[in-house]
Amino acid sequence: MSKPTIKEKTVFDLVGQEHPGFAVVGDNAAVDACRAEDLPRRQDNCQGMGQVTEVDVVRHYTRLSTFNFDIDRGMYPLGSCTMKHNPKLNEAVAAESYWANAHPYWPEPYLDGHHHIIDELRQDLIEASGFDQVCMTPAAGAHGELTATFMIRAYHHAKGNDHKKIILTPDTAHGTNPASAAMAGFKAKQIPSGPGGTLRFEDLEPFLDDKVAGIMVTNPNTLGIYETDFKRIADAIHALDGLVYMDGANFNAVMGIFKPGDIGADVMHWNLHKTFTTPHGGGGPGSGPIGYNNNLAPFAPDSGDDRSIGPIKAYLGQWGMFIRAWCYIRSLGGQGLKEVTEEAILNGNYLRKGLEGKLHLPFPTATLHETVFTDKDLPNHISTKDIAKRLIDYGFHPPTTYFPILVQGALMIEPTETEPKHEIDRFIAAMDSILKEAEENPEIVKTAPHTASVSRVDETLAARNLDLRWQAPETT
Amino acid sequence: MSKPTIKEKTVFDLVGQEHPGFAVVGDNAAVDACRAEDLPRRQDNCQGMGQVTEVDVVRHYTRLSTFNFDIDRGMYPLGSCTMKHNPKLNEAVAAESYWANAHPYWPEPYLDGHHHIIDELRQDLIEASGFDQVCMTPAAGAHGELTATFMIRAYHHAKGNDHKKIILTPDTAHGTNPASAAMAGFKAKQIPSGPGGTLRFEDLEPFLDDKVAGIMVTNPNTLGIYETDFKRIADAIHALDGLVYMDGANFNAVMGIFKPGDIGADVMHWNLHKTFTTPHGGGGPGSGPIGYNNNLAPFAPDSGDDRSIGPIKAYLGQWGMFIRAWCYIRSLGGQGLKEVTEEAILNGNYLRKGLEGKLHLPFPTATLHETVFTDKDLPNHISTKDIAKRLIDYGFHPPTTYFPILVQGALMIEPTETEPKHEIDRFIAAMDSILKEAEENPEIVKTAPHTASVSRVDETLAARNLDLRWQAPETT
Amino acid sequence: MRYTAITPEARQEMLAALGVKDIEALLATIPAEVRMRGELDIAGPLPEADLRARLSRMQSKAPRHSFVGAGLYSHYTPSPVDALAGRSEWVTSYTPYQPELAQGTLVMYYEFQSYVAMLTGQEIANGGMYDGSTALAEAVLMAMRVKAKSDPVVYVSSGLHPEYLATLETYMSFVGIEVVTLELDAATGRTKMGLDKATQDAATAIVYQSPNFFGVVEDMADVSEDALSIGVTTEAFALAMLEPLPVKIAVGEFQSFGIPIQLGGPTAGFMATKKSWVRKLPGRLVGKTLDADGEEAYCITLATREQFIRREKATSNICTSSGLMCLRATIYLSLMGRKGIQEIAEKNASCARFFAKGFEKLGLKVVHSGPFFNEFTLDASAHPGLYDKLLKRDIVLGLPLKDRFAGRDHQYLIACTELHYSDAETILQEIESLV
Amino acid sequence: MRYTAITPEARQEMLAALGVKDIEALLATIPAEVRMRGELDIAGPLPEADLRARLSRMQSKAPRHSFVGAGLYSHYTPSPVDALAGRSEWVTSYTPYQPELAQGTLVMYYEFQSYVAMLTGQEIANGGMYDGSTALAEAVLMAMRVKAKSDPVVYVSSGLHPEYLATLETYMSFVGIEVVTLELDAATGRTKMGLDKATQDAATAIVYQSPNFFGVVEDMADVSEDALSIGVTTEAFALAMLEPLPVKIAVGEFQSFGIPIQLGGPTAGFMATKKSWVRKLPGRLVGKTLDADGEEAYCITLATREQFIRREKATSNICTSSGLMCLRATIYLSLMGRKGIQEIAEKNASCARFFAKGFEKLGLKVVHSGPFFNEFTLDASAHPGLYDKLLKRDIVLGLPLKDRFAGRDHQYLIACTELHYSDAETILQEIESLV
Ligand SMILES: Cc1ncc(COP(=O)(O)O)c(C=O)c1O
Ligand SMILES: Cc1ncc(COP(=O)(O)O)c(C=O)c1O
Repeated sequence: MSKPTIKEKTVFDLVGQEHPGFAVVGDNAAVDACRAEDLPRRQDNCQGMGQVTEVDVVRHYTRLSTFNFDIDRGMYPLGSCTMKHNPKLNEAVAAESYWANAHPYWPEPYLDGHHHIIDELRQDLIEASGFDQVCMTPAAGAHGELTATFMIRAYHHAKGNDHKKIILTPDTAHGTNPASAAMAGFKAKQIPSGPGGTLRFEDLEPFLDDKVAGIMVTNPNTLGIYETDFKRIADAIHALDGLVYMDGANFNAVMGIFKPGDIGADVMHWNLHKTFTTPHGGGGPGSGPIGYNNNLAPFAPDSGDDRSIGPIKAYLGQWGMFIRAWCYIRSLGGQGLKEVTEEAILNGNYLRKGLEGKLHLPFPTATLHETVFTDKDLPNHISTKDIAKRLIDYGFHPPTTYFPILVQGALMIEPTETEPKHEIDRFIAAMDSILKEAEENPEIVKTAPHTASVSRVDETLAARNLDLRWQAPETT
Repeated sequence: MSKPTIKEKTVFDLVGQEHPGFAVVGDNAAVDACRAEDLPRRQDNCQGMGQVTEVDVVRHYTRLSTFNFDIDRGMYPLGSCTMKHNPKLNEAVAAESYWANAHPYWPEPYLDGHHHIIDELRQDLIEASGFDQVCMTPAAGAHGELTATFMIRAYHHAKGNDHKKIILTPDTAHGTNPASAAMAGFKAKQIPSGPGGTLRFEDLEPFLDDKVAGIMVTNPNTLGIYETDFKRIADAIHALDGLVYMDGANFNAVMGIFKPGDIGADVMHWNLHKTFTTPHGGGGPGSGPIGYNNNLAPFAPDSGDDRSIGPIKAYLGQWGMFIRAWCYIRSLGGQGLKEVTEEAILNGNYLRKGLEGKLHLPFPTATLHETVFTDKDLPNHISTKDIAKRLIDYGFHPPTTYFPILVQGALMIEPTETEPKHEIDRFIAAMDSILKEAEENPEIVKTAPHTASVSRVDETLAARNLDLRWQAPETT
Repeated sequence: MRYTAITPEARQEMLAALGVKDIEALLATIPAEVRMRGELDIAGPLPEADLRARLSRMQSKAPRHSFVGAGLYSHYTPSPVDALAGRSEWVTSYTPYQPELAQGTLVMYYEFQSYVAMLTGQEIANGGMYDGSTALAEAVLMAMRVKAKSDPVVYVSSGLHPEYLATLETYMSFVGIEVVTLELDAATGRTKMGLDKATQDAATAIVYQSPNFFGVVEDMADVSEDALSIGVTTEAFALAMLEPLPVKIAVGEFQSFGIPIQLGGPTAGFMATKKSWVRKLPGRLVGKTLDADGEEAYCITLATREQFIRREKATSNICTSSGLMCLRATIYLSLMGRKGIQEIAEKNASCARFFAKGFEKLGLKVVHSGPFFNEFTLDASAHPGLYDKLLKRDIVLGLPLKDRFAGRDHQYLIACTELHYSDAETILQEIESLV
Repeated sequence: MRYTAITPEARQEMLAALGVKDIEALLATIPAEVRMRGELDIAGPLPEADLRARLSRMQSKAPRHSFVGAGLYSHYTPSPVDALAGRSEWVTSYTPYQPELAQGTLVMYYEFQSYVAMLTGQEIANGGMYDGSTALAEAVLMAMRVKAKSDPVVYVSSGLHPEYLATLETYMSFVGIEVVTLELDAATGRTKMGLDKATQDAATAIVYQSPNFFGVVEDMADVSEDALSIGVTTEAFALAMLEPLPVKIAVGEFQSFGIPIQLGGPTAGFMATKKSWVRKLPGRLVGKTLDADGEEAYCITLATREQFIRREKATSNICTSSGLMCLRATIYLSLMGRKGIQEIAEKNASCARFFAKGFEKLGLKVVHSGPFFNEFTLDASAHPGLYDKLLKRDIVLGLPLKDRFAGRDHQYLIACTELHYSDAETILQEIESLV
């Protein structure tokens, strides 16, 4: 992308007041005769909201869209976020009227097809994870975490163990883990990772006491490393009647290789918008079903048991994502899903190999689908942020930066299985060239990007002078 | 648009040979048992044609698309071509399975809906033009011209007037007019326009003799000027038993204002892809129905009369364009179509006003929907081409250039009715700024564009070293 | 694997570069004993044409006419919404943490926030929540932050959508807040605020929905000025026509604005409030700023409230939200404009009255005397079999309330929109013909 | 007017700037006597939802299974084709006369030309024609240019698509070329070339179609090496499986490659030939070149053949052609790849044989002994009522030939594609059950 020769402001800068706006239906005198005279009408003009012509609307949102980077134009190596190819098939199917316009309160048989899809998807998730049951409702991964932490509290409460108030998380955990624990009323305690980037049993031991309600571990973790002590840790937690939550965000390094249910996890969430190719959509929607074992079943939102935590959202879950995930899974089958994992790992390692010895690698341990590098000992005070922004000029989205937090200046890179070799090679070449620039021409790196629709954005200013909405001239 | 940081070559540069390619259906043993053993198989590998992964295909054609300019991103002021907004509604409807997948050889009633639409569209074209009948089949405007010139020859032949071999065209005519006449076996003779940019009766007179089979006149002509002598000219041609063809490419300056059938035209083509918003699609498909009076009816392709010229194309015409044009016409109605004409003329004049006195105007005459300027007396040998290319850097597609041919260095500008005022203002401002650059910084204009996916393209080289296709390494 | 981008040729080169003979060699860190044996028993691969054939075989029919609303409304989506929102630049991009590559999405969020504020009559809004029910739960959690020393109780109108109420109760049960419901007046269908000002002001929050679940527009006259009032709207078109609710926090659904019902998910929840409470808000906020060249630019702001920075101290755990649904609503609102949505709102209200009158002619009764917008509760005891008779004709006469509420045995919740408008007479005649 | 971009505010400013009070003032050049009186009597405006409702009411049903081909074939279009070809950058752009703003379209044409050449086995191809029938007519006009002093006659196989033949006759009647048809051998269904070499070589052109209209694959063994032979292909999948035709000019249809039938238009005609004849070609040609920075670039080339430069001396009058359909075919071929289309071709051929065998078991006969690809002529005299019986079940048993050809009274042209493949047994059983 490059600086657009067309500057596009907000839609409100195009607004007129006299133009009639879009017409959906013509007038029906018989119905209009029943005008709602009994209702008071809003007296303001919706704070100056006006009308834009259809032509301007089409231009505005088409132009704006071109200021975005998207997977369909290039590599989006956001570690942990798993930005993989979003199949066109899924979009076409999900948009079909029968699937898209169904109302959850319609009587059978209008929903037979939908329930059939949901049941198959549930079964497939159970098969892939080794858990006993799945709840489809959570709206995204964090919502799945919340549902699970609610269930964990209900579990302990039912046993009269309300004193179990501690949820342990390694320092590599994603922010949603402690945040979810906190919303469920737990206290989140952070455990330092070992020198290998994994959670070592010995580092955990000091935290083990009767107050521990459970632990939340991402596996493979956010460094892309398999948690080798997972099973042992799980046993120890279980010994305290604690529960083990596995964060399934990295499930594209799990499918067909191991089953979380077999390694001691009691409950886990999926991000259908990561592993199962439903689009990220510039920040959602997602879908975060959870799998769990029978010990937690009574507490599930939809258990029907009086110990159930109750619903965590209205209606049946993110159907629009279910149908996409179903299409993806059926298009691949069990064997295909295993190949996904294998190729995610192949790409992850191939990319790591290409950057090893060029960027500092904080942990020598073998990685699976993603790898974290840092900006340690880069010349001329070039930072992770500088590299990230300069990658934009080479036609790439930046990797995940400064996460996990324990790693100073982290650059977390995940190509995913849907990146072709030639694209990864292009990425490595871009990195080589940027590192050369860092030596010879640091200014160009520090002032990057130079080819995006805007230059480096001043985020501090945004927080200082808060401007969160358009104001109509007359209302200001 | 600006230089893409991603260079994209052809799909053949991504090809692999071992990858299986896209699978549409699985195997069916019972059917595969009937393999065509009786047929010889092609022995070459289709000259090295291979397979590309689905992900690469999506990326390739998405990236390529971003190297195009399109109406949805900005003004496309191509005079005569009428690049107006293409409604999304039309695309959605045309894509519906019932409308899109019908086979012309299906028995009724499967095609009832289609015939209903075609009949309504035909009636609407008749009403808008004042002709007696319409033939829907021609595939584009030029094909409509060809059909009409065929009919004109058949008309004279039926009267034993095979000596009528001359078709007259003004020097402002579009290239397809003489080319169509020639394909029908006529000799095209060119008449000079008068100083006002119109065809004057006195300039026509010397050409009038018994050999004249007819005349082809665009009205309003390609300078955007109404041909004031049209009726008088038509009468004179008719006096010689000649026929009058009106080129309807500028019908968006005609609808609701006058009817070609009323001013002496015998036959005319429409470009549904101009006046009636079916998309240009980077060079088609179009649709070019023709309207004609009863005197020509027996000779029409579908007249059933034994004097018919016969079919000019297989099947029923460009259905995919008919359904779009129908949606457009129904969305507007008769009153709306008249407003289209009015606003096309308003925009055309507003734009002319904005450039008058800045660019040389070869003809002072009042114009309707479009205006032709020239590069006469631009400083520093700046040419029409330079201005056209520099406009790209300001976010506009260039106007039509060097046409009509009689106007030295013509710049033919048509905003169409779907351009908002603010966009036309932006265009005028861009022109002002370019004219300033022409004085102060001619180099930047002469070397433009600077922000497109490529810099100025060497068209001479393309013709000198002809490279019209990819060659597989092995087959070269 | 269908979506692999790695050709067999490339695969070999990559393994060679890694100096391993197969991928198995890259899995060494995973203990043998936890490795999965055998194949995943998951059906597929299905080639595309077969998969689509299978899907069409699964499709059962859809109703010809549905009067079911109850929190999710069938409205017409103009063609440009699908065409524009379907562009891959919107669909396949990530949350805009890197503003330089996401100005499109960021401007959209800014516009969305503006539309929410305009329509709710509030000062500011966030960039969307999962849906209306979780937006409400988060709003009460926000109320706890705003009003640290309040009574641990939230008073909730019985006119609140039952699934919203149940969701709220789940969230509250883990933060020790009691949920107490306020009765409806049987006649008007409006909430009876039986609490004195002091009790109201001391509570963590007071929650009303308007139009409420039974379709009645609340007036909230006796809700205290100083109470932390939260207003819920599930039919967003009501915002275009009715006075904004006099509340401190407004939440609800924008599903009605160009978002297909999709069985109830995904949709677009919204939350709006006063500017001074901005730091207490959950969810994403986009602000206007400048780039290094001093040009207008947009970026996510006040992220210090969010989980990826604040972790357990965050105002919420929400991360992936409902971006694409916010986009659809934003495009919809830009296309329709104020006049456009106000016209639809008027036609919805008229249409509901047309059918209400029509049903009453048939001897059915509108249950509540309180004014309604485009939805009302109908008592069909006059014609017990009607719902089933219509069902045979693939007409769904709204939502039967009997299994959901005591004492509403023969009641149905009926929603009318512009989809019932043009053919209203024909539809009504067909219904009459079956009575 | 719905698609106006001019707000009432803007309209006033513009009129003011022009110093006129209304638009009428801008129409002064149009003589009063020709000005139209009154309103155009054209229905509308219809708001979008009403328009779509009207369209659905117009929709009649579609067949459950159709065996109709006869020049237009129902194949499966993979989802990426629609998704990619639907991008506005392709749909709403113009013919690429300004190469700097059209590199996308230009690269596509270059790829299309390459695919046509590869599949026809020719050296070069143009950027597409309206369709196969006009491509054939233009090919014979090209033959006249190539072969100035030839007998004014073109010999055409009776196996040519009848609508192609009729179109050719129309064009020829205006350039004084006689169209003489060559008989088919009744048994094999192949063309009988009754002409000696000298006659063939002297003719302007000789036209064969293979597979011909009746489905039979021609061998062209006795067509002279030195004659100006033109080969027509309407089912492009045959090109993927069979040896390229030994012809000087190859024309036909790419409709089978991802282009919906659309009642027969628009489709994508193609034309390919030898490099030395490039200057005689009609239509658009895109070539590879360099830009001012020496980077690879593409542009329209040899435009001196075209009407907008050469006018009456042009090789054709064609201007707007079939760009978007060429794009669909190009994306389709890139996605499927050679193995992909060859697999479909095999499955089509097998499927046709499966049904042929099935029909013969029922006593029906395949008329011609010559080999077929995915289409064959069936004699159904054994079961006179079958076609109509199947029609009642919305199965269309191909194209009845009786009204189109003498002596083919009980014959039907049956095309089988991958759409009949997966459920072949079930479909056949249903047919059997009706015999
Ligand atoms: C490791 C991890 N856990 C949890 C989440 C939260 O998932 P979601 O964004 O779907 O709420 C993410 C998403 O970024 C993640 O990467
Ligand atoms: C005046 C005029 N006549 C005829 C044509 C030819 O129409 P088409 O391109 O549809 O064949 C055009 C198109 O550019 C034109 O502008």
